Amino acid sequence: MEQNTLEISHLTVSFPTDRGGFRPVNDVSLTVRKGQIVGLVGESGCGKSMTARAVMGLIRSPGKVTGGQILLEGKDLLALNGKEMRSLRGNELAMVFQDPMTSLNPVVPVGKQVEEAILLHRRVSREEARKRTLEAFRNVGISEAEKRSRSYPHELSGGLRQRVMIAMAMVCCPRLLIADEPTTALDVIMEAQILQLMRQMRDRGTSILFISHNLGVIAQLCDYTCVMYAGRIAEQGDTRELFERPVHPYTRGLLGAVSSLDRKGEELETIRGSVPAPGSLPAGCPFGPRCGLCDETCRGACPEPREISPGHIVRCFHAGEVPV
Amino acid sequence: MKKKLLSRLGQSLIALLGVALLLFLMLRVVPGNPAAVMMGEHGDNAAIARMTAELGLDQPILTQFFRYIGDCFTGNFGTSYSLSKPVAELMGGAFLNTLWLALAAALFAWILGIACGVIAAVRKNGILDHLFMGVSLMGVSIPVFLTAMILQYFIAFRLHWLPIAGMDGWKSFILPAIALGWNSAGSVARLVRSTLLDILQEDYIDTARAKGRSQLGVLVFHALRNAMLPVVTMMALQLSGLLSGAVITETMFSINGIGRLAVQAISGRDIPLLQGTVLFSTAVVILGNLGADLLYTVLDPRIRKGGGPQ
Amino acid sequence: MKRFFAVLICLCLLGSCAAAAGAEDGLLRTAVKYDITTMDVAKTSDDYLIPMNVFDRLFETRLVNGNPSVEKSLCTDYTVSADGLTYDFTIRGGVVFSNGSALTASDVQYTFERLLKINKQNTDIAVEVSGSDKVLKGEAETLSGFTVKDDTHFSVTLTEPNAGFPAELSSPAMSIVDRETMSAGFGTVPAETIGSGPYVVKEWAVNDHYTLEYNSKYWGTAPSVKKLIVSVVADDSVQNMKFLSGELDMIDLQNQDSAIVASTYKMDPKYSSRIVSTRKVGMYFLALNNTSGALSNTKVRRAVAMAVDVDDLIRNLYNGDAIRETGAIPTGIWGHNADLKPVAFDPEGAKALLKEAGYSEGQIRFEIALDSSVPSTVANMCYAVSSRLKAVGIAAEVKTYEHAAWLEKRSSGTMECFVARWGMDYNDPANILYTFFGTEEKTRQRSINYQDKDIIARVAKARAIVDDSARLAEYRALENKLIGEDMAWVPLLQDMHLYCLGDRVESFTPHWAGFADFYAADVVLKK
Amino acid sequence: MKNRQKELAELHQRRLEDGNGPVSAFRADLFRMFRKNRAAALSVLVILLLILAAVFAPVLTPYSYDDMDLGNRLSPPSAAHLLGTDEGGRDILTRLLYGARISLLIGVVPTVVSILIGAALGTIAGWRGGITDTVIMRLADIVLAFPSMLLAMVIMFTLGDGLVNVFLTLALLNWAAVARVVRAETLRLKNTEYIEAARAIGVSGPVMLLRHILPNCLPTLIVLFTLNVPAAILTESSLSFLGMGIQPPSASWGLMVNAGKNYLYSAPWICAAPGLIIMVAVLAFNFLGDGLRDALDPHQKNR
Repeated sequence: MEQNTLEISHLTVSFPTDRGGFRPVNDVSLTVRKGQIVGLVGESGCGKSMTARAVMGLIRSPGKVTGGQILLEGKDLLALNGKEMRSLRGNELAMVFQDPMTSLNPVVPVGKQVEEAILLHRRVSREEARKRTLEAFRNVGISEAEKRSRSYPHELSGGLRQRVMIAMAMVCCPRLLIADEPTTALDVIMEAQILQLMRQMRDRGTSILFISHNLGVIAQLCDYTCVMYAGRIAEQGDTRELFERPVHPYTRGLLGAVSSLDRKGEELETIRGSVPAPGSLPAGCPFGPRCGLCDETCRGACPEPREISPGHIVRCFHAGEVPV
Repeated sequence: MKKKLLSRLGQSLIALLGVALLLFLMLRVVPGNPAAVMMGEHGDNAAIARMTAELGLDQPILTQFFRYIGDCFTGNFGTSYSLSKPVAELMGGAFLNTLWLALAAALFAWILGIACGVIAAVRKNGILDHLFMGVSLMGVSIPVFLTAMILQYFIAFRLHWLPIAGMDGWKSFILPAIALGWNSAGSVARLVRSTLLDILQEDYIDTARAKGRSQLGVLVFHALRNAMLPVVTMMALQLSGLLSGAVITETMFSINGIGRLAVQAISGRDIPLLQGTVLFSTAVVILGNLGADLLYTVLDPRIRKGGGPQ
Repeated sequence: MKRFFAVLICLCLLGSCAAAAGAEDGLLRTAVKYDITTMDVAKTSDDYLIPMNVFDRLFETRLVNGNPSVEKSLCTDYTVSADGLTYDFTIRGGVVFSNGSALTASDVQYTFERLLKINKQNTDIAVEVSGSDKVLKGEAETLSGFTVKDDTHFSVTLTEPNAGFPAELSSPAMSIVDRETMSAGFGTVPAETIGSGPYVVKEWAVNDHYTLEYNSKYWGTAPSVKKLIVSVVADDSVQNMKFLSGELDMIDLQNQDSAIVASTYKMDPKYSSRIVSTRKVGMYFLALNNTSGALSNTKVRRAVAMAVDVDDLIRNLYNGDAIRETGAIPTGIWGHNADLKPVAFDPEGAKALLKEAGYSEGQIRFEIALDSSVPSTVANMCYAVSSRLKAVGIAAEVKTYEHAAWLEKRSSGTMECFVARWGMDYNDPANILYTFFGTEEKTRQRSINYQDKDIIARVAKARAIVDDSARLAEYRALENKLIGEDMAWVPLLQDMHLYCLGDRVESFTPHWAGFADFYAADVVLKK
Repeated sequence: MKNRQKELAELHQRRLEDGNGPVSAFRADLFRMFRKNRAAALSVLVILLLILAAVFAPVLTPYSYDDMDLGNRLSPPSAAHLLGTDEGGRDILTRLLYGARISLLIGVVPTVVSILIGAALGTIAGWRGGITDTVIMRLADIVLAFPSMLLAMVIMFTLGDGLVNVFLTLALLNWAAVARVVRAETLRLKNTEYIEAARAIGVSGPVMLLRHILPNCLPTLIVLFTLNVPAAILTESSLSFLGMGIQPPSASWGLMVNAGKNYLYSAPWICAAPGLIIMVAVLAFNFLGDGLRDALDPHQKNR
């Protein structure tokens, strides 16, 4: 069958601190097929951004990848040296960040910053790079591309700036686009436009790893979704099936906390307790203390991922059971 | 932009006038009658009185003031009391030496300062970081005349690498530049380091790396360009400070600069020379500050279009 | 980063050969702490080097076996009239200035008149010629007392007889200038400063250096030094380094601390044999304002004298290079009284005298005013005096004044106590006694404020005594009264002027009075 | 801002559990800074030692600072004189201890005065803008433009030497730079949201400056303080070089370094002792400044 764009298996990232190390990403495995949008969702601090940065090789010291494998179309990124990795970044593999206000260099015109991405990976003249930049601007729906490319980041709106970021990422037609909460800082209308853009890119064959804490966005956009909790993927599966038949108590809790039109007037469920501090994870299943079904086995060991139905994997001994 | 420039120039002129006024008042308050100083040990009171009249110091304050302001505007500061040479000629020669010394010191300070600052930031908390920051603190904590003396003794006297003092050829400006520049190098290094450390945390650095830029590429094209903004302002201020004369370095290295001339003028109560040197170096400093502000607006587009902090 | 340091290192090595610049023969390189302010002797009483080397005088004073003697220079012969008022001079013929213009008697007259017309400095000798008051007031263009007979003969009539007149004519102030080619730039522009002496001024870069070169038209014997470069080096240690590394051929050790001179030069065999020392004819004294508070009491002034240990100062601050002074006429000057006994150092006696004068412990308070621009040895002297006086119960605090402020306070006559030095300009007691005790205004302006009016009158009149032995007896009597009895000031010491010669200098004879300025013609270079 | 809030909460929590009262943000930062930043802690110790040496100088040494023993001038360190004697035969260790009094005062007092003046004028200029801003800033330009050594000389000549005049001179020299920095900071703060919010709920001018603007300038002011204190000590030694500032027989570090300059190669200990102490003081104040700034500057990402 066709080559998967991205295969992450047993990825682990650890940070040494004076109170013993901690692992923001702990034994994570997921796959992104070609032309598929995979969602990575979870509360802030669950490790979803760290996973994205691990793929891009942008982990800042003192943290480093201490285990697992990341295959981009069969190539193991962790085995590459700095130079080889650099030739991939922005070329085969691209990323868009959360806050467009601060993600662009304030003293360089936006057009120049996109040209830079081209000139880094394509041996073309400056003139050609300019032409491609304007074309990229038009692709992402930026009107008056010529005038916009000469202006500075602080002269553009949030939405426009995010479009520039996407243009910058897409200009070298990367195999995989990682989007780290691209719409969080935007208003609803901008958000819809950006999501529409993402769908168009997917239709043109780009695989996307979409990171967000907003379940609504994930539901609209993603084909396949992984729910992360405390550095591990609690449950992953086809988006529709996951939203309709969540089996992991955490996923259920999350969905219960989302208000939606068809459940008007019902009490919103909340998950008791709070996310454990990075360094002090409880023994056994990390969600144990907050889980209604928690028992001896849960406290004993951390559940291994089980495939309860094709493509639907969950880390829970009591998956699917309903608390009494 | 034009309007802002004009208002800044106007304000600089007012500041210059303020300095001229302050100087005039000071000279009336400072004890020691210029005529008496000129006559020296042997002068008797009769000769001093005659000299005072000759210099016009016995006229009412107001007439002296208007004559003084007239001189300031027409730029003729007359002839120096003690050296009986035209002040403009004395200052011309002296400023050239100060200019060479200032440029040499600035060049040394900036090259060393930026290099150390960048390395210290990149190797944060490494050996080089502590070494460079320690050396820059040393620069701040040793008086200039001591640094000068140590340099002269070891490099010039013991090793004969460079001339001890004097102004023959460019080689005699190396040691003074190091002595004078070390202090400025220290502050540049510290500023570059702290600004760079701030900027390396910014998101657009991640964007640049995500684009495939190498660590060096990120540093030079993105980080340094932004880190330079406050640093360039500090450098402009430092340069204008250096241009107004470095009395101690000039004295230690026997360089006939504006600073030494000014100190000689005030000790000898040589009013025309003092007016000339002070107004000249003040004008240089004010132009320096003006230059620093303009440079900042040119470099930082965020300010160029909008109002922004002045 | 490594590349950067490599470049810097080889850059320096490249420069190493140039540092010790080779010196061509006939060149003498010296240094001074402060630059001169003018080359015109009519406008300065400090910068004498150029007047002494670029101009001639009628007479020159030279040391002959240790004593100053007045020798003829431009003047070949002179006679004095019986009443001591009129001098007939004959001057050397055929002498020309460096620009070829002839030096004649009318130039000598012009020199006297020019001093009076400018009337800034050094007029006290020209004033003695009769008719000078009219010229000063501008009522007359020429001096009535000056008559030119022909190019080489003229006579001068004084307002009152003054046996020291020839000695006065040897002081730098009386340098002969040329009437015909005098121009506005004289004294500031090297090319326009024309003299008849052994050297001409080649260039003067303010605050940097000035250069003198041999005057080919000089009438006298050609000196060994053909070119003199005097560079301005403000810092003493830098001067030391330049001398020790061969960049200077001679160094003036006057401003250095005697301990440094001892450790750097005296202890080093290479230099100890090359030190030249000469008497600085003049004296340091502790001036006491005779009208301020307790100091107006003679007993208190004597107690102060007894409390100060001058020998300790000489031994420790001058490393022995000074001799004690006992009166008001310094050693080496005609009229010095060698058998005046110094006041013994006796703190207990001083305390008793203070009690006797009615002052209890700590009741006397006054301020020792220190000029911040004096050498460190003089400053240390002030602090030493202050702590000695504290030991006997006199609270004498040292307060430092900036030079100009110090001058103003002293000239106002209100300065209570200070350490000062008077250097003799010419070999005659009047040069010091008249300056400090000649008139009430003069003694007030020097903050001495001596009160005995008829002694002041006698000092003024003493100058006119023609007969040397009578004048000597009068000066001796005056000195005994002024210092012996009234202790108008506390005589301290006369220091020596030390120089060290470089490898290229054979010998050097300093100025007879120990001036820092010297005759370049008196330096002999090794062949 | 987020992680600091969390840390505060954490500390707050721990304090509540063991029965103490709520912890103020300020003290929590200091507490945390000292635990984390050993260099800052060490520098506080060094500064305390210097202050103690200054206060207990008479007890620590038999000599007085102006005892002159002309007999053994420039003698090397010996049993009688632990750090040797200077050119006037005075004991260097004694002068160092007494000098600490003057030098620390010279370092601290004018700096505090200049920061108070500078901060006041700076905030007013920044906040009020318009004419007041121009007048204050032009005054600052004049003081900044005037060559500092000359300004110092004129003041010292007019008022004469002495400690108070040195204070005045240094304060006059430094206030302008402080005012300029504080003004820039006030301008920056003026258009931050929370200041507009405070303005929206009707907070009056003076209260605004005292409650909102100044506390936020605190980190900058502290850094200025720790930079200007050593700079003031050094400026005093430059003043001595030009013949002003503190005059013997009283002692200050700057004066001693300058006096020892000429003996650097025949009696290096005269310069070495005060030179080292100045360096120690400068390092101590700088590390303390860095530590305080990191601790108090909320949006300071950890270095």
